Amino acid sequence: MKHACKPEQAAEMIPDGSVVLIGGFMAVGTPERIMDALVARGARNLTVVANDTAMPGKGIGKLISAGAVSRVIASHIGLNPETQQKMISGEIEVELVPQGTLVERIRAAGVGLGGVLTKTGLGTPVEDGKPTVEINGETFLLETPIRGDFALLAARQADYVGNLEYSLTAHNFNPIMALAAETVIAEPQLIVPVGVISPDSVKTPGVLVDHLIERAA
Amino acid sequence: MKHACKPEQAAEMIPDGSVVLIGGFMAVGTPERIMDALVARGARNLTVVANDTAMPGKGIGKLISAGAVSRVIASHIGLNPETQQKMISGEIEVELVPQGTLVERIRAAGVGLGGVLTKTGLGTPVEDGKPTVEINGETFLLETPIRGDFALLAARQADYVGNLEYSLTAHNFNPIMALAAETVIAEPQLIVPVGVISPDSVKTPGVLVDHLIERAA
Amino acid sequence: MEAKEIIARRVAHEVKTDMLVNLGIGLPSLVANYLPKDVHVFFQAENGVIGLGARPPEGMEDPDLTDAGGGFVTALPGAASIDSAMSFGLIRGGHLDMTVLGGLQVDARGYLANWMIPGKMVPGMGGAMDLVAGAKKVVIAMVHTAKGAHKILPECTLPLTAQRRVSLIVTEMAVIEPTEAGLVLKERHPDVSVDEVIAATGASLIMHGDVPPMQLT
Amino acid sequence: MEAKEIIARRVAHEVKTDMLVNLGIGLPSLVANYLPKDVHVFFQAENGVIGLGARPPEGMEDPDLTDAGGGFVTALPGAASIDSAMSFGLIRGGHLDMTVLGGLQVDARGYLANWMIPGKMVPGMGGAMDLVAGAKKVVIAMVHTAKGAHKILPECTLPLTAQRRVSLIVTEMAVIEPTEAGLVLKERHPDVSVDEVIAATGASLIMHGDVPPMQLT
Repeated sequence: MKHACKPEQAAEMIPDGSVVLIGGFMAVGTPERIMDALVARGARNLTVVANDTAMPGKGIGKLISAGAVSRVIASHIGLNPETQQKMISGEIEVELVPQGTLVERIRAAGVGLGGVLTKTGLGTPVEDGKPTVEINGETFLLETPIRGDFALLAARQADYVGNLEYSLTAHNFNPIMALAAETVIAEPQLIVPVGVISPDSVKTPGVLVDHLIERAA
Repeated sequence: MKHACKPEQAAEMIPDGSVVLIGGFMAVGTPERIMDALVARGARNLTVVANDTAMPGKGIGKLISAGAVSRVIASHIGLNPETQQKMISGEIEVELVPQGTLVERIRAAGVGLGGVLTKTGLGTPVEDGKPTVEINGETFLLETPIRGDFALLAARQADYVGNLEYSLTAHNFNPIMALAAETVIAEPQLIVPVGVISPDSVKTPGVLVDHLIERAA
Repeated sequence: MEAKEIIARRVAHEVKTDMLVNLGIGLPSLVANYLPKDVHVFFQAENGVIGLGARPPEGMEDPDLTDAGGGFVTALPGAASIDSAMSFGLIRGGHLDMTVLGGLQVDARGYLANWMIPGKMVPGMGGAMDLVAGAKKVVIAMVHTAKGAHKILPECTLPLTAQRRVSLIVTEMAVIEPTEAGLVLKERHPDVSVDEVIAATGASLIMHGDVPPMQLT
Repeated sequence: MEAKEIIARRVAHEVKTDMLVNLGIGLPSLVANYLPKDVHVFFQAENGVIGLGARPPEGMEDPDLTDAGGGFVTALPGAASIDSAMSFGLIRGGHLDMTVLGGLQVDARGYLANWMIPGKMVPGMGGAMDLVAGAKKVVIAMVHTAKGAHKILPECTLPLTAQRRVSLIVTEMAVIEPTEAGLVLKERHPDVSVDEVIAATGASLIMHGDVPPMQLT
């Protein structure tokens, strides 16, 4: 059984300089209370791995505005002008990764694969400096796994053992990120007794989840 | 919307010599009615890709007994003495693949990856004749994708558009195989109206499913 | 008729019943408005749903259900929630029948550039590279020229999105099919002459006999 | 006390609260019977469930819920259904805290052979190679000798299961820890002398001072 923790406690667990995988797509499926707590704590120098950096005032955008982030690995930053400005000024280093490659690189780390062999990015700037592998006469780009110190997830509901369910388009990167970090912290909208979530509805087994954020006040 | 077909029609669709991915683990989660229909049709020379060949009289074991299979790619054949006998007599060619590697090889075909980079099998006979790839000083075995002409799946229930739900340990290889064949045929225990299965409960989107087997008489 | 409407109307004719289709943000998303009544397709939003529907009634928006642009949407009966791994597994694994994307440039090889202007605009590729590398059919929906400058060129000057020939280019002036031999002019807008299309195009166009008018109803 | 029971009782002490544990078929599965009352763990059955429970009441068996040996089981409250990709993702990605497996041979390097006897028994490796390559802790539960023949050898003569040093060997005579320096004799059965263990072991054993008796309660 998990002990629920406050968002502030979660933020204390995450040292400056950590690599954090953060669920969400344009802030849908992003753990907002953990974002707020990281900002309140004055977190610095985080490497954020996420699909995007949302927009100012939402999700990961809050971390960007607060100056908590020094590096971003994402597929898209176009809707957050602050990320773009900070990239140009050199405050934030940005690695752009095709979205499908990003999720497979995180999954590779999570399921113990040595890398990802993909056609995505071939013949584009994504290929620069990366090895290619020839398989049966076809060329594939070799992309390396991405692992986090922490995964910060949003979920629809959790039970007391940490089993997670997600809703509609708020799944996105959350179930995969749950596999790929040393410490997994989930912020569910609801926490329900064991047995309320059927085994067949569990998308992330509780054994992967280290901490649950307590119910909102 | 899908049109339900009879198991015999499904068996007619599958020519002798096809590569068939078949869901199931010791016949749990295997489409038994399709198995029966393939036996009834006198199918020959099939390449079966599956976790195992079950036991005589159950699941894939029926195909083995009927002489429908000339090649097996599986992780385990130990509980079906007929498979072992036919392997020794040369009637069936068997490729043994570690279970985790097998599911990743099928997934790689299904999601467009060039192969699988894994530590499983290194230093064992599984490595023989396969290339290795060095990534950041670590050695990985390169395993190639496995694609089927057909995927034959069992599911708990389907709706009219082919969305599938699975139950408990009857999931096993079914959801991954749904991605990796030219033609996907699913045998659900129940067929329910559209809307009965919530979007969040769908494990295999109907767009992947080509044919549903009609309700049992 | 506005250029965007012409393009969207023409692209709509490429959409056939039972296809799984992904529409890019902006111009491509307009295609959904012009589908023939008898065409039933599932639209995928790469952020996590198959069976995307129109904007919900006022006050009924679900913050966990948006499209890839972040706008509120609905899910149609028969919809399926998918995480990013499944979403891009479908795209990269060849399960997506068609994607419609905007373009900055397309060249005589049929290569697309649509994700960055060095030194000016670096929003990230999002899912574009995966979509172009993986979809069965890639339709580029774009205006023919940009402020008088050619967008269809002998060779792209902007970084490529993928090293894969797109299937079709649809502009307000013409329908062009990239082939091994070069760009084939298939159709022209009824009010535009072949000479006008040639003048507006930076790459050579191949013609096989008469160039019929585009169908816009 | 029978050899099997001795082994299972001793291995049970390796299981700690909150671990995710996979027990192999046969002898290893007995470990579940001897867990201390205050130890709460989730057992994984690699065929698809986390939270495996004992055999169900007569007449309440679910054909869709079996263990990896094909026997009927139950699912405990808080259980999660997992498909083969998730199951082996957990195993290969380092999420499985401990696996207990049988062994044919273990050698001075700590390498295990447990999946085939060339020319005699080729059942297939099932999940064994993945489990040994991927689990955090690999415990080998086996009888010390086979009909008088050594099973703990300078170097395995049978094909290896993995090129990875196992964590612990538990037999009815001793507990042995493979290390960089060789096999360390950690404990002996209370009724067995160190000399008897040495005589029954084909590889050299290292001792650091006294060898305490195994805990069997």
